[in-house]
Amino acid sequence: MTLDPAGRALSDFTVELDVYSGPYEWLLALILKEELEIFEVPLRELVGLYLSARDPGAPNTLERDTDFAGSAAALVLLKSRTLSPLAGEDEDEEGEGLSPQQLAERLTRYLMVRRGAQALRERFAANAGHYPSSHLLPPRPGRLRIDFERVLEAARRAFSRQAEPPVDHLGPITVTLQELASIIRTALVRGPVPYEELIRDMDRLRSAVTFAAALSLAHEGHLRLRQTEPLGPLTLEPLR
Amino acid sequence: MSDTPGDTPRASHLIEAILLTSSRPVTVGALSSATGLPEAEVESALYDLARRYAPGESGILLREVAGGHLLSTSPECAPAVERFRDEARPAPLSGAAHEVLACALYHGPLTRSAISGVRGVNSDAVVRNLLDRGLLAEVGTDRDAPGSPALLDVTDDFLIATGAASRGDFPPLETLVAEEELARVRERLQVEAPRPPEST
Amino acid sequence: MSDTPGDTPRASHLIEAILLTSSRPVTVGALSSATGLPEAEVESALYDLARRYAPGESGILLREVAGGHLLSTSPECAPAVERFRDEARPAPLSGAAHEVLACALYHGPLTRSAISGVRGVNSDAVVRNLLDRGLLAEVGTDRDAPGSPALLDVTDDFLIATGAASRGDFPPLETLVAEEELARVRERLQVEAPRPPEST
Repeated sequence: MTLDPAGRALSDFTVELDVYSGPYEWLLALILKEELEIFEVPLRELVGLYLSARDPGAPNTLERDTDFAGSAAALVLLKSRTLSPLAGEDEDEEGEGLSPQQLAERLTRYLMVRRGAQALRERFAANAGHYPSSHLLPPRPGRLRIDFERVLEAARRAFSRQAEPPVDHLGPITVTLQELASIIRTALVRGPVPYEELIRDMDRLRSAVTFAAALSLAHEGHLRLRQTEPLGPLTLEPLR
Repeated sequence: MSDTPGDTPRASHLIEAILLTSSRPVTVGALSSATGLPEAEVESALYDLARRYAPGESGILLREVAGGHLLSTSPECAPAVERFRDEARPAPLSGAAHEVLACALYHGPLTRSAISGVRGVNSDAVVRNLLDRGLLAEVGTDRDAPGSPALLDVTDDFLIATGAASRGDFPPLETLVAEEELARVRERLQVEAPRPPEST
Repeated sequence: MSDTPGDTPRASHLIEAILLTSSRPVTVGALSSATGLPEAEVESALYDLARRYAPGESGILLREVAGGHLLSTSPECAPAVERFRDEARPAPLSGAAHEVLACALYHGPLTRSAISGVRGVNSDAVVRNLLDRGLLAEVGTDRDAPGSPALLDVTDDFLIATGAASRGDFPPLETLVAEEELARVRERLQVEAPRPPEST
């Protein structure tokens, strides 16, 4: 397992697990494509691998941690979805009957896009801080047209956003890690807590963020994530 | 600047960059505080720049006006600049720009941070672009807020561009958005009551 | 002084002045039309200006982006400009946003559901944010798909923000992943080696 300190976010992180060995991002892609059963992936081991490969001094540590926590949270989200599929949710039908060739094609496509995204990240960063001239001449009166209806539409959107909690997708996060970290800490006062119990009454988004919060607390040394067997439940144990 | 000397931009470069992004004259004091350079160094850099942007040397002139320094187009280039102005197609406005304008239209005058607060994202860059384009303007300052930030409002150019005769041409916010949502917006703005769009 | 007094201004001066008044890239065609100069002369003047506004020479850079030419501040001067404006640099995009943009850049124009298909997760919220920031735009509709969904593509603002002269400025997708890596994917999935590429 290697981590290039100056390297791309997570693309150099490789994992060695019983069910899979290879780059982490492929593992992610395989699970997203439902080719690898999420229950077979020992999360504790995965987190352990990540933490032991982690170089806190690397320039992009925060980015890497965020990516890892984000993708790990997405895994938990998938797990909860597998446990309780929502009625009416149209699961990808073609996903069932994919041939290995089709799957390889899809994975290849996704991997390329992922690499393309990393290249874009670098380009955006390299081109940040170019500010244009402010010496603009106003267009001749009448040249600029602003659509009246679009202004009204923008008003509707801007002033309605507060009442629109997006929980049906992995969009903007409306709960904070801190908030859920404090819930975990409170729960741990009484001793070890099964992860499933912790998230029992939570929606998908909150349970995913709870996992990210648990990772963060584990990394800070406040708790330990224990999974005794590959298919077994995940337990959070207090350390301090 | 904590860079090695080779990496530190020259004083004249820093000032040149600042002057490109200001459509108003900038004082030596403001240049000094933005660059962290002593005023004497700023003065000397301005002297160098005045030669770089002198008549006959460049289509851009560095002028000293109203107690500050300003880049402007050279008068001899005015006909070409005017033709460009006539021919250029104004850049379309983004979704974010429409939202910022809607904020100012219905809740203006308001500060940059109030706009960002309502939209839930930092909107400084969008505001800057709209100020440059003359669709928003600074109309005063909020003396009650720390640092007395500028208050922004839509301009007559904005009204003309939308084809509206006045703010009153826009329907009241209540007809666009549910009351409970407006209450949340007001909470963020810490305003007691909505201002009718007519009152400019 | 390189001009005889009273004479017509030099081509590079005219172009410099025009570029000062634009916050968007200006095409050679537009410069030619505004200055009344043939395009070849405009190109040659731009070549001179590129040296005048080169990194290390000036705090202002002449960049060739999104099919045109644009003056902008040098990134090394950005901290001073940001202090002067008292504005924070816009927050960088998320990993998901970069993936969506890569989908549009390399596979666009394409629909929202095609983007979600490539990424394996719903991407609508990310798309909305990118539309708002002007980096993606709806450029048409897919008439063959049910409901004629909108087709999305990257914008000129995207090219400006990535410093690209055109879409062709990005490395081809095939070069981003090494063939041996792809071979390993197939191996893991127990797929036979691909047949020699068929004529497409």
